[in-house]
Amino acid sequence: MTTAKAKRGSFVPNFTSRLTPPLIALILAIVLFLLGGVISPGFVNANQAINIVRLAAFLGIIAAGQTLVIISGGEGIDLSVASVVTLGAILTFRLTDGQDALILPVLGLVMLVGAGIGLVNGLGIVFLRIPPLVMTLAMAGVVQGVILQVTRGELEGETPDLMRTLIAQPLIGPIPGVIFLWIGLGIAMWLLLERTPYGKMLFAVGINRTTAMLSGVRVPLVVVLTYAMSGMLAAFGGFVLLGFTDIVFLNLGGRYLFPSIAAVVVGGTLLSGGKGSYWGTMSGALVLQLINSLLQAQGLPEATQSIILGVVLLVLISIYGRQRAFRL
Amino acid sequence: MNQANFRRLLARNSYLFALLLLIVVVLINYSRQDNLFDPSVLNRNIRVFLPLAILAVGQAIVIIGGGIDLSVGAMVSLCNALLVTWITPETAGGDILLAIGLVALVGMAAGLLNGIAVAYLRLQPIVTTYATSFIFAGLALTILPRPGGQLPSDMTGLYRRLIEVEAFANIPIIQDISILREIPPAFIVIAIILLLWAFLRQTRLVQYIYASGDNAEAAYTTGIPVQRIRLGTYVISGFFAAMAALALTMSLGSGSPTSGDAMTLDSIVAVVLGGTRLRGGQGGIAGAMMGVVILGVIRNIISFYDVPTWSQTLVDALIILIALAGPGFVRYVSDLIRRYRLQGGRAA
Amino acid sequence: DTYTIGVSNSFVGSEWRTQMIKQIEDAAAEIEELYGITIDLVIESTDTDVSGQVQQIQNLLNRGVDAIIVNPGDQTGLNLAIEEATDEGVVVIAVDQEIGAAGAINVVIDQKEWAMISAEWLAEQLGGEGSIVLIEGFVGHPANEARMAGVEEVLAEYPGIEVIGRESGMWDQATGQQVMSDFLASLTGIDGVWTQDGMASGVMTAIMDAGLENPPIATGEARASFLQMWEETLMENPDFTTIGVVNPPGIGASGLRVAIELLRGAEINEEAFSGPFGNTLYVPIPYSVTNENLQEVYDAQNIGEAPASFTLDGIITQEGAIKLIAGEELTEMDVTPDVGEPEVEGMDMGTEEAEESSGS
Amino acid sequence: MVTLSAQHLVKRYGGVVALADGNLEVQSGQVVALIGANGSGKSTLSKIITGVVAPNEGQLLLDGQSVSFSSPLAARQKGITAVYQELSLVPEMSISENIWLSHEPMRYGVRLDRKAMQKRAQELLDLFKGTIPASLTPTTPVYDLTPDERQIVEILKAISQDPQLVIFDEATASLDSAQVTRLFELIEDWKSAGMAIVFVSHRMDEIFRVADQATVLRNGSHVGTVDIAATSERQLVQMMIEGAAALEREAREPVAAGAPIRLDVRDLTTEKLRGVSFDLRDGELLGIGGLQGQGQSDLLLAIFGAIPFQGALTLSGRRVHFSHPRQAMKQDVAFVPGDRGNEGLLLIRSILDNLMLPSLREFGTPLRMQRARSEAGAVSDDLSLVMASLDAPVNSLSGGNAQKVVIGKWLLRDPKLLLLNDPTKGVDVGAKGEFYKLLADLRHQGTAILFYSSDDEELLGLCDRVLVMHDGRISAELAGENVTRENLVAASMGATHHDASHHKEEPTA
Ligand SMILES: Nc1ncnc2c1ncn2[C@@H]1O[C@H](COP(=O)(O)OP(=O)(O)OP(=O)(O)O)[C@@H](O)[C@H]1O
Ligand SMILES: Nc1ncnc2c1ncn2[C@@H]1O[C@H](COP(=O)(O)OP(=O)(O)OP(=O)(O)O)[C@@H](O)[C@H]1O
Ligand SMILES: [Mg+2]
Ligand SMILES: [Mg+2]
Repeated sequence: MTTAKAKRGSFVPNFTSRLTPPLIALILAIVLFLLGGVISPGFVNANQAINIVRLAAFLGIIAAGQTLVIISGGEGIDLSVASVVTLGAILTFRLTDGQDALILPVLGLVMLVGAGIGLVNGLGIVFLRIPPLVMTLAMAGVVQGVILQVTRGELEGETPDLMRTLIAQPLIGPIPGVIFLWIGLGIAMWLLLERTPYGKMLFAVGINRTTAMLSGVRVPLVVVLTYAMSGMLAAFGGFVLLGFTDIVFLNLGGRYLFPSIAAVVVGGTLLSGGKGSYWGTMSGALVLQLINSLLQAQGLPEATQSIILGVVLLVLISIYGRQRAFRL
Repeated sequence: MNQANFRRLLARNSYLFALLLLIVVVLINYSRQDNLFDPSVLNRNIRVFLPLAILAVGQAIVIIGGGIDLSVGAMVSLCNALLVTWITPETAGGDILLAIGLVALVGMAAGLLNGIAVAYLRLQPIVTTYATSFIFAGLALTILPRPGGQLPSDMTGLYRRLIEVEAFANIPIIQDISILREIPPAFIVIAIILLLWAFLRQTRLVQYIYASGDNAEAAYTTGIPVQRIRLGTYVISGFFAAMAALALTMSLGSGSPTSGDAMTLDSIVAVVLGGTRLRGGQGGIAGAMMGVVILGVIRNIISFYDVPTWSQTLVDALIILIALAGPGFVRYVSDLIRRYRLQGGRAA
Repeated sequence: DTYTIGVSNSFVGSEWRTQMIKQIEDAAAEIEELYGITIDLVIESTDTDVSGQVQQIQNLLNRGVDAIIVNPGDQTGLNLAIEEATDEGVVVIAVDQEIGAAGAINVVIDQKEWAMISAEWLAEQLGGEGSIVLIEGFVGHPANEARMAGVEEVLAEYPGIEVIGRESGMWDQATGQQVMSDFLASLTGIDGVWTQDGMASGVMTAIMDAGLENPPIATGEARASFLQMWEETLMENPDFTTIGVVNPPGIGASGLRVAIELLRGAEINEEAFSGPFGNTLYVPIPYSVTNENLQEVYDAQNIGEAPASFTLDGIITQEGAIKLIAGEELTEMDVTPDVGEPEVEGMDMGTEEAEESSGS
Repeated sequence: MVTLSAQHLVKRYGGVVALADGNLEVQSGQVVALIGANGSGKSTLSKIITGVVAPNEGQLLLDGQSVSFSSPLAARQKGITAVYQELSLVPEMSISENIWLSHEPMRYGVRLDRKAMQKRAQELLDLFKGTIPASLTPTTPVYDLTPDERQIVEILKAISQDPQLVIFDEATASLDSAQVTRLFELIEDWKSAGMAIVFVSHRMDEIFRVADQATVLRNGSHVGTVDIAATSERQLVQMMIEGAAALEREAREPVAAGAPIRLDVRDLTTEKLRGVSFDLRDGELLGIGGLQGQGQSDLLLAIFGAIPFQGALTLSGRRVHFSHPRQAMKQDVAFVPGDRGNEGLLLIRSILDNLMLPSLREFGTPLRMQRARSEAGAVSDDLSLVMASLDAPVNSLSGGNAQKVVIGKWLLRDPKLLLLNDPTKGVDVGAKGEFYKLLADLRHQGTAILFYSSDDEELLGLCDRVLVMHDGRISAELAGENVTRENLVAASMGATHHDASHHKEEPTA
């Protein structure tokens, strides 16, 4: 027993003494922010900081489900998030029709619908063994198709005022509600990943499905559940995004698709699965948003921005995204 | 059929499902479009499919080698931009060939960048090529800020006009089969690629691509230069992207800085539809080409079956989903049956 | 008589496009009644790239359509496919975007002129002095380039106005909102914002979220959601001002009307053509919404009840189509806000200006 | 004639010294056994010789010339090949493609000569004729092969280009005794043909059968090289393990009379099993023997609910039919797989996470980490696990300690029925001894243990009763004084022992 106790203490130093990828990303975010101040004076101020965190929050929230799916391994990836985000926003917009009282019930329903879409993804991936990349890509098309089929492009409805108040506008001091929401989600995700059986099983499934199965983990269940959760979180992301944009449009979530993956990867989560964290994703979202804002503040032409973004991403992933060498 | 046999059958003929699916969709298309097999209609169709088909070949080779390339679309855009910048209606024959050669080199250089990052810096392929796609897209936009340019008309004509085979015109049976007398040029390109592949499949290079994609560690310890092979697959992909851009440019006659962007995901879907798994080490390019044709024919079906406007996107996606699910569904059912038998009639 | 009309649309992720399709469908029904003919609409509308749209056009050809209404997803990439169609005697009408394909006819509004109206308005509001930012659509997209050329032309006449930021909002509201948020946080002293289309809602939301004492004056758009926000804002702040210039989705329906006239044997007056490729029939820009006529438009079109995505429209009548082909000047009577709807009072058409600039 | 000499090789991985002073000398016509405990550096030394691993210090001399291989290919070109411990086969390729990978015979210099490949692959397969199924052909894909068949293909691959020097790194670990015997005959042939051979194994009897000399490593350092003929097993073990832990074995003990029947298996049938019946009592250690791949794994996996099966299972008097390991675990069944890297461990996760994995639900939501930590600490103490901390990743453990984690994670659940699938494969002598003690403790606590081992010595030494499997059936049940090497070997070959009539003969539905 004594040995076990003695070893317990080592957890904390272990955590901080090593420069883990999420930490690198976070430090990078801060450095980038300060760099922004050097390059364009006026960039570093509380207002801008809040603004950037707020914008990162939307990406971060949308990337939450993506994080889970990528950790689940098996080439796990969810390309349907963008469509589900759009669907979530459209449903909220249409069903609440501006009524504050309906926000919660509609949110419940929206998340259920998202979960249902994710469920189908999961079932196709697990039971029909369709590679996640193409399964979720096809599902993205289906969701988009359903939206068009049902709405015929006429997006009726209204955003409840309360949503804007709670999400986009300053809530406590100058800080908008979405930042608190994001922090809350961060804590929930940490609990989910590190302090629930599901979380531990998710990592197990991501690393080695045979080992997991032989240790009593119902692998298909965990995987299907993970995709369902990704769908649910994406729909939630759509809900939150609506609080920001106030109105919906057919392509609302489109711009978040690849950034949601990039945020996860920049945050140090392995694309091969089994290793990662949501706070890494949060740092990743901050880094991406900062790069974006920094480039924007320079007033560079579109083409140059694109090239710089590509190079910066390459440099970022080469800091810690490297795979094992063959020859040791 | 038991699972091992089934798996073996699939492994030997990874494109079996794709072939079956191809026949089915073509028949469905044909049932509403009687002129589908007219040489001119066939030509119109196949010349639209060709750029993606060529691109999917490169994508398939990267995927077989254990990678993935999300930058192929941006490479097409870049090469398309270069082609219309370097070739104008006044450009002479020799200079056209020079321009094409240079563009091929640019494609290969872009592939080289991907390859170095993935094979030697050991970065994860998906994010690496996602990142480089921004670089290529930015370059395309720098070179060709707005759509434009024009190819010489004999160059576009070469791509568009049926090739009449005079020699066949008098041979009894052949003269009745119009498609053998009038051959779409795209067919010839596809035939050349398939023949070339059939030859390459028997070389060490391709053998090593399969081995590296299947089990890189094992391949390395066996003495295969896995990193060089990986690099090679990306360079090949870059080359095919340049060729796809050439086909696209000849097909459209002009250029746009975003012309290829949408082709990336399509190329991956086509590869998977063609029976190549994304984990690598298995599959082939014939399947990928079939996948491209399947995707294209689905669009024809939507058109000729008068699918209501607001349902077109849904129907398109659903058919693709069903096509993707096909092999898995058969496997799942055969698994269930096997389990059921094994448990003496008890459900699993 | 039966006419088979193909429609090719390569982008469905936009309400503007879906409204365009719907107006075409409605207009077809109306024309059928008007002339006692049958119109077979074959609509191809999915998200696809240039090759995909080439395939759409080819399929329409293979189905033997009489005319094709195409909203080109690429300015030059469809030319060969379209020329193949016109060679076969098919009437091809390009709407929304001008293309140079031989034999094709463009039925569009003048995008440059369209942008100049709001740029001019902004410059006047600022009294010719101040710092502004520009938030544009897809860089390299022909419509965007035409519009920005118009903006630059206007600004050249106001040396007192300085452009301190220019960024793409990707023609999407959320990006527009984000770009504006970034501008507000990193640039000081923004007096005005020139933006366009859906991004305007995002820009306005960003400005309001920032809670500034002296918010910049921004151009707006003519979409229900924006007008609703506008009206609400006015109630709290009567000094608020913006402008929405109508960019009509009904251009597709206008194109259909022209196509039908041509199929019925009307001869185009070559004098009517103008534009960069000499094959354009400019449809007048319907009107602009400003504080002056906001309430009028609001009530007449029942904006309060309209879906947020509804865009104010302007479609030429069949009469108007005949005049357009004949090269005659269109009057207010020739443009309706919706298929079959009566004209709105207070519609201030920019016909003369449009004609002027396109004639150059 | 070739002489290879490795001198003072050092290999460090970060702070870990995998090889501190690796020395080895081997020449044509000689078999040198390279032995040492788990983690003593045998594989590292082998991989340096074949160019897979780059040494930090030291040198390699080939015929007195200093050489350095920058890749496996470079070593191959000098006629040095190896059978690696972690097999290096490409599953989607056929046997012949694998054998010739990287030195394919070519036609016209550009095309693979598939005919020649297959013809020569068949000749190579014929070397093991009789010990592998006749159904194996050069075109059989490798993913269809059993572990022993893969091992044989790996051996054929290594010798396919007539190397001067071959290293067999635990190449017999997955082979059954007939295959080992055949391999040893072949080694004699190769040796007399002038090949130099390095032979790594944890099985003492094999070393004494095949080797001329033994080079011993301990903690990465060369301890000595001895002539096998002049050395005893005990001396070798002493060289390998400091403090000379004896190769003790728990005496076989009969099961307590009247112990209740824990598991009753009737007519168990799977794809590989053709009606297997037996029972197992509390506190009994029941061995399963036989050649590789006779259905032993299927038997254990089926009982554990990991593969579908047909037949009747009765656990403590209750009929059960598990369709997932989870259900079996709820009935206190535990399963220790043989392949710990691929089936037993989450290599990059912490020791704590690995130990907790089967018991996650016991710790509730949110997980009570304190309790998990103390329970895991207790188990690791019981097993005297050598580790930095419970939070260290499992892949930082040596092989023997990692295997303890695989067992430890089940001890957290107090299993009543323990299924063991060749758990000591590749485990060194010292760790094996501890493991046997643990088994004894468990059975004294009343745990019923079903124990498959590919090591006949182990079964003979530990088990009171041994079921010998052949071709999906129990060909013999050996008990008491019948548990002898002769009976075991005979039954392994398919001879039916008189005791074997235990199971029912009725055909399955
Ligand atoms: N992959 C690895 N990465 C980092 N450290 C490792 C790795 N493998 C082993 N080690 C460390 O190297 C050290 C030596 O391991 P080794 O296997 O020699 O131990 P050992 O005492 O021989 O164990 P055993 O009793 O199981 O034979 C151990 O402390 C182990 O933690
Ligand atoms: N890639 C690696 N990274 C870190 N440590 C390693 C690595 N490979 C081996 N080691 C460590 O180096 C030491 C020697 O390992 P090696 O595999 O050579 O031992 P071995 O004698 O072959 O053991 P076994 O009998 O278990 O096969 C061990 O402590 C091992 O854990
Ligand atoms: Mg050890
Ligand atoms: Mg070893």
